[in-house]
Amino acid sequence: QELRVATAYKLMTLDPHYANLNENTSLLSHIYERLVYQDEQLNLKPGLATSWERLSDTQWRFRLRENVRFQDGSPFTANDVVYTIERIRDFLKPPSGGFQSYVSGIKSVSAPDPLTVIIETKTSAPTLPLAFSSIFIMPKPPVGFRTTEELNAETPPVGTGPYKFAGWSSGETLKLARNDDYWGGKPAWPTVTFRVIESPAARVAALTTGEVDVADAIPARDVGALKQRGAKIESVGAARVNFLQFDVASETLPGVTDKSGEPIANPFRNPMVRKALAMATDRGILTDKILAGYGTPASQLFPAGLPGTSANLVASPPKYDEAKALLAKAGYPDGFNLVLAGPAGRYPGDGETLQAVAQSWARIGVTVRPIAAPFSVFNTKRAAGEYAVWYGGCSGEAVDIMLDALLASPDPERGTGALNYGNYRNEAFDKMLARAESIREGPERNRALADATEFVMADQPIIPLYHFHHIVGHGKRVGSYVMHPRGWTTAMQTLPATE
Amino acid sequence: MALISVAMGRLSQAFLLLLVMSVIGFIGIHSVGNPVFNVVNIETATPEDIQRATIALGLDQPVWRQYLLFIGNVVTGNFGTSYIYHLPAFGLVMSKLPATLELASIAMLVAAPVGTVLGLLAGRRNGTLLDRTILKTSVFALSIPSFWLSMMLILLGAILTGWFPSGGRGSTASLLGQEWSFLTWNGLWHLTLPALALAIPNIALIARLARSGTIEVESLDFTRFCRAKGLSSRRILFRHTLPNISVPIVTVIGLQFGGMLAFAVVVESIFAWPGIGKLLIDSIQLLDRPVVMATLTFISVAFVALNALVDLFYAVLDPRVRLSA
Amino acid sequence: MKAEIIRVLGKPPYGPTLTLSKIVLAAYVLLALAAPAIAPQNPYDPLQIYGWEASSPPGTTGSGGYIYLLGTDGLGRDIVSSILYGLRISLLVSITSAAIAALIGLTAGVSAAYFGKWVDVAIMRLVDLQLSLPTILVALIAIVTLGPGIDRIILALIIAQWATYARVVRGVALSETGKSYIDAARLMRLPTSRIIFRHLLPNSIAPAVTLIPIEVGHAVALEATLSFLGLGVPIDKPSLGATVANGFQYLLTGQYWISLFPGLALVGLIASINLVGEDVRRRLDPRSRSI
Amino acid sequence: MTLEPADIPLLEVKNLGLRYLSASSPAPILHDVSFELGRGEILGIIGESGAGKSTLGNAIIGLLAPEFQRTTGTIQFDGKAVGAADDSGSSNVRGRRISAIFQDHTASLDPLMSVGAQLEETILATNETLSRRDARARALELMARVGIPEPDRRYRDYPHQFSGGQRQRVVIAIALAGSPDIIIADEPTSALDATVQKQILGLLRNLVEETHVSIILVTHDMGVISEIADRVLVMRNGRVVEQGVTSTILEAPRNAYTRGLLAAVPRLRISKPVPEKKTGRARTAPSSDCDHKSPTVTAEGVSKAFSPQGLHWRPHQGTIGFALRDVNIQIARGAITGIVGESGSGKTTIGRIVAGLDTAPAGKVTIGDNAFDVSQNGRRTGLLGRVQMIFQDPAVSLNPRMTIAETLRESIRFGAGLAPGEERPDMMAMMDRLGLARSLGDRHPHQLSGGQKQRVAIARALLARPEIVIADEPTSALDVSVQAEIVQLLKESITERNISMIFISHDLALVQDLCSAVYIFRDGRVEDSGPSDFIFSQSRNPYTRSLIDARPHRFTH
Ligand SMILES: Nc1ncnc2c1ncn2[C@@H]1O[C@H](COP(=O)(O)OP(=O)(O)OP(=O)(O)O)[C@@H](O)[C@H]1O
Ligand SMILES: Nc1ncnc2c1ncn2[C@@H]1O[C@H](COP(=O)(O)OP(=O)(O)OP(=O)(O)O)[C@@H](O)[C@H]1O
Ligand SMILES: [Mg+2]
Ligand SMILES: [Mg+2]
Repeated sequence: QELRVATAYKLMTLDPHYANLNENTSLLSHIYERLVYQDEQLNLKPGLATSWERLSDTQWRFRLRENVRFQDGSPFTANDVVYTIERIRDFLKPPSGGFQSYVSGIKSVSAPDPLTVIIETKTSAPTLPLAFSSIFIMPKPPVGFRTTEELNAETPPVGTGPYKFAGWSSGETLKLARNDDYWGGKPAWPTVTFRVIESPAARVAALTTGEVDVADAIPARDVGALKQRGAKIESVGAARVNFLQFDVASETLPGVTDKSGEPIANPFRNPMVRKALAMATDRGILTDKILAGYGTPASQLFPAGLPGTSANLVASPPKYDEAKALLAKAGYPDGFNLVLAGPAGRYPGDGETLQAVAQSWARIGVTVRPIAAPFSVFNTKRAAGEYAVWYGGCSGEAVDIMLDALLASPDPERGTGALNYGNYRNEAFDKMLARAESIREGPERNRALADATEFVMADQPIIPLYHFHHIVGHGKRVGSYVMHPRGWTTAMQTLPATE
Repeated sequence: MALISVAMGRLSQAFLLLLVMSVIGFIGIHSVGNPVFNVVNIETATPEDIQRATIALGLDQPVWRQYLLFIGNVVTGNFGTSYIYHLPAFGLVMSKLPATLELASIAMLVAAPVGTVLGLLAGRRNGTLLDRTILKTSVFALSIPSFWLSMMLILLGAILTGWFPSGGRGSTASLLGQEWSFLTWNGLWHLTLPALALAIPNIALIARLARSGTIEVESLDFTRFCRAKGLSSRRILFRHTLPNISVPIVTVIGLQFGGMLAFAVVVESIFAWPGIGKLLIDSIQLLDRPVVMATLTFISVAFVALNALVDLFYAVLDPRVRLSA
Repeated sequence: MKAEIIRVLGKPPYGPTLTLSKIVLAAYVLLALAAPAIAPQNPYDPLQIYGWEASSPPGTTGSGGYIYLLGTDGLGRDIVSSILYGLRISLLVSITSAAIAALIGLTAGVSAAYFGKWVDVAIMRLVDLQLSLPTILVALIAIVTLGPGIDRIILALIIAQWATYARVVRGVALSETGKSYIDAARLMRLPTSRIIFRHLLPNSIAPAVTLIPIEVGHAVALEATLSFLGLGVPIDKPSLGATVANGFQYLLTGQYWISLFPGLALVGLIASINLVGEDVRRRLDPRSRSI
Repeated sequence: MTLEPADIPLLEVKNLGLRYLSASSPAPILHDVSFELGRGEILGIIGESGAGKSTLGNAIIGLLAPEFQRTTGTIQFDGKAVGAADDSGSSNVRGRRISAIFQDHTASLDPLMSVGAQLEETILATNETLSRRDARARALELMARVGIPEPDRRYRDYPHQFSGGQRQRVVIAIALAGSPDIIIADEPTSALDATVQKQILGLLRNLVEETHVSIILVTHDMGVISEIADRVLVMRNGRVVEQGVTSTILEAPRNAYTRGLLAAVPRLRISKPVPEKKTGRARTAPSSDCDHKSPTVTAEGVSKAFSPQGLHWRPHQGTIGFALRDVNIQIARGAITGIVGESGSGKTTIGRIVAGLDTAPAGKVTIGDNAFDVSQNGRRTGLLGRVQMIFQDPAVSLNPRMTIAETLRESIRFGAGLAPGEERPDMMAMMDRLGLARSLGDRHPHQLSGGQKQRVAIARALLARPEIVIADEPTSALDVSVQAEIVQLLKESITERNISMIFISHDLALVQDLCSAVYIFRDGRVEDSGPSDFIFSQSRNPYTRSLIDARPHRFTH
């Protein structure tokens, strides 16, 4: 019995270390495995490593699973882990580099015995295992390192995963066959075919006609009709957030003017303005109408309930009068004009969101000109500082990683603030975050992260909008499908219907 | 009209054209944005990641130097490696060629004769019910946006009836080292709907052109003389009217065929047909410059060749027309 | 014979459709012009839109106090109003760009055929170049380098469309240039432009005239595609084409009205432009004008 | 074939009335036309240009444009009604039993099909039993019979590669191909020189004798009528004014119009050449004799060859036969210089070269003080407006999408340089002068009769006030009375405006009347030349003599 999956994820390369994009990792996780696995609650679970412990501030020990074999028959050992780390850290050259940040802090790796790996980091790394939830382990070749070209063209990729590589046509299909020797038991499907179908309409059509058993990234608006035609729908709040971000640093901003069209000083440096705008944002329209119920209003970076989130932060309905009063208090009784930028067609509901926000803000006198641009143009312009307020998206393995990237002060040394394009700087928050991150995995750390989040969100450097839901539809041949908040689509999540 | 010198002339012009095209494409993509944002995961990448990738792709160099490097590589047959797919760009484009070629060819093989015959008939019977039906149907067919037409075909041909698959290429067989769908029944079955989606507007367009041409030509003296000679209507229609209306029709066929090779994005993406048009649009949006340049080169060559063929057709058809180099 | 004469004389040549199509087209233009006065809602004014009423089916009464006759779209815009306002932009963009493109393309094509030699070569290679340049790329370059704006979109569409006319008209004009009425015109002290526009062009234009309405339709569709990619009209002021393109995603959902009605409006518009174009083409042919 | 009883006519037209449906008002074209045509009979139709002769022919064969409406009458062929445009009955008749030679021979040929193929397909369509080979043989034979030289070589040529007269003969050959019972021949010899004309008339007469074909012969040439017509029908203004046996009509016309027509026929004056002592060629007249004034136009050593058409891999070396070989001519200022000669001898070609419309590999053309290199195309801007040409095929030389008034106004405005808006008086005067009703101004060329189109072409050329006019058979489609008017007009223009003119014609009487000097062309060479009187009276060149002798005698003095 073959599993046929229509996926929006376009597998671009067979090198698992080339680019850190869901597009690649989702599909390659059939072939390759990680030391550590993130479950549906984003908690760490043993993968190829059965256990891990922190030997000192800068030292971790991983114990590896026994009797695991690669698909070519060779045994999986600590050497393969060492090889993988070195390949990412030392061998791969840019433009590949998405995984580099996970291992760049590693000073040395050693394999005292075939089933133990000792990792020494340069500085304290309390969350190192989390990093290994992203890294696929490759077998060590007899000599040297495998190049990306080799992997794409010559040698079929080999991992320890439940499915073996059977064929690939770039941007079109990935064919997989069951790995009968899989350590975790016999995988459910003898063969699996992924068809890359980027057009949502085409994915929906393929699922409707039964040409595929599973289709991912179903647009929310199609859910009703799909259900009527007999498909089953699963969904989960994504471990990510879409938000509006302000440039809070520049003196003046392009497109920001008073009501008569005269340029004004950057109003977003004033937290009251940001708060007023947040207060005037109707997230209910976004999640209920634009995302047709398949979204959760956001007030922080992860959907509440996931590790590191705060239960006190709830997205409230818009309070236009209060917002208007606050805006007046901040010195803008009449409001002002601004340009709100966003990518076109990158995230579910992105273009519509800009317009819905414009509708909301108009009610407190802030006139918004929404502009949508192709993603690449959008990025180039945002990087060049041509936008005042923009729509963005952020995802990550854990809350702290996202806080680091999005809200921590930009600091190339520490690698923080990578996505802090608004140049928001809050020393108190930076300190709270650093303290939280130094705590090891566990409730205490999570609480500290929640506190930091609450603290920073009071300042409203960004306006979290929603966590959209990953929606997957499946047909009759599939008994159940387990959603994962990271948004992966895999055969492992798919169980056949029992006759 | 010596074909050799014409061909040489065209060839040298084509090179010049490619050169101009490459400059436009290169500068164009460069001016649009920085591809590196699509290469790294912008949601997780650090500024260093971006910086390193920029240097690795040579994007930190001045454009002219990047361009010279590119041209230098192209001369040795290397269009570079796709930023996104990490495959040799030209090979990538060529791997999409069979799918595109077979889809466009089948669509045109259907559209050209059907459209021409319908148009001839309508023009011959100008003003009759048949004519009006053909005219109005073709107007309607031309007025439907192509994504609507495609969705309607999926709705009718796949979802409601289940007769045809909603997309994909189906099984393929190999010929000349490439995989082709039209060689298998299943593949042909998959080809049907997308080919129809491409063919229908072309049938309508060709029929319109043929119809109006026929009306005009049939009122000329020589067709009247043909009737006086005692030729059958059919022979007049196919041996006299048809050649005399064929210049615009063949021109349009050439243009549309080129368009289908290069720009059939809507149909390709709605029917999940992995063709060049989709690749090109994606690459432009992702600013995947090597692929864009390779695709543009292919398209230019295709258009130059198609248009040369059409020009040759003029000269073969009409002895008064000279073939220009 | 008798039937023929009745056909010729009795009624307008193609029955009532052509007259109807002219009325329809005129109605479209009028509706577009009068949109601000007659549309129940200004879909471009965020204050008049109620997001919570998004995707209401036809017949729902809205907070604005009027009934959404054809329902609302995914953002709460009244579909009737969206169509009316969108028409303005679509008509402007598509007709302007098609007209200018036709003007440029026809001139270029006829000139190429008339002058021949290097003029022909230069123009035709430019055509080849243009044909192989994807519209999206042209639009991207135009909009990124010149900034957004409707005129830039029109420019991109003109650049995208002129080549087709040039090629089609040149083919016909090549045969025409050899005829002796052109020789006669050459001998008269006619300015070259007059030979080209008064003599050569009218005799080569027929197929291009068939193309014009079709290209108007293309322009609407192209503009919609550009808008869809964020390269077209501002997203909060959608054209009819953009409204249809947005609605397209709702085609297979239960909310048919978001897609269906703007789509029908568009089909009607393009069809009537086509039919009127057909009439124009027929009138251009002197052999049928006297009828 | 046996002879039918003479009392059952093969074709009977009774009370035929036709009108033309225009947007404004229907215009009557034919009134109450009745006549009969017996088997083996040749019926000549003469009459005023625009009288409805061609329309009548079209009505008989059932190929009227849909805008024509039959108001009264019937047409019976072999006892059955024919003539409706789209009844299948007449399409069975067409080609096989009734065939036609249209007046507009150039427009009658498909420009995209070789002449041989057009003949061959007609033969195959009318004789289903023939094989392709036989059809081809038959086609070649027909081409030879109508006098196309080297039919084998020209079989694959396209219509535009033929001269006007050759095209006309191809059309005749096509009309003969189906061995029909009736041939409707509309001006079948208007573009033919006297010798070829004689040959064609002989051919027709033989056909009548051999196969008892009946011919309706529309012509302006009284000589032709007198040569072969059994009976004559005289038409004017859509009515039959007189009909009867040829000799009666020609010798004792009862109707005033007919009398006027006959009186207007130009006659050739011939005196026998004075025998000369000198042997060899009778090129006695030095060119200086014929130009009493200095020449405005000279062409020296012009040679022209057409390279083969079609596609070849390599540049082609050889050329096919020469159309012109080392031609020298001089055109005197303020005078008319005639060019006559065999059809296909290069008359049109030299005219086009002088006008700057064609190039030639060798030769020089001088116009006034400017010398031009004839091998260069498009370098004669200085000439624009100074030379006008009246093309041999007036129909194709008129822009089909411009009305007559537009065409003429354009000529006045740009040729003569009058300001826009001031053209009207000139135009009206010219149209009146040429006998063109003013109402024709709103019409398009296809709505005119052959002679009307020709007159428009003349008007266009003269209205541009040129210095030099190259008139290529400008009166071939005109009845003699109109022709006389035009001759008068030409003469006046020459003297009043000091125009120099090249007059290419087959009508020797006309040439003699108009021209001060004459060049005789044959096979691309100047065979004979000299002052008009000399050529017609004294030249002993055998070819010149044969041309003159071939002229139908009744209208020769
Ligand atoms: N398509 C048309 N529309 C309107 N009037 C026409 C049309 N064709 C011919 N006529 C008119 O009908 C009359 C008769 O035309 P016809 O061609 O039969 O004349 P004709 O006797 O053959 O003259 P000619 O000797 O000059 O050829 C003319 O006055 C002409 O202007
Ligand atoms: N485009 C061409 N290609 C090849 N041969 C041509 C072409 N034009 C003319 N000819 C040939 O050149 C010769 C001279 O043609 P031209 O038209 O000058 O003859 P003409 O004297 O005007 O004859 P007519 O009296 O029949 O009009 C003819 O034999 C003709 O077939
Ligand atoms: Mg006539
Ligand atoms: Mg001639």
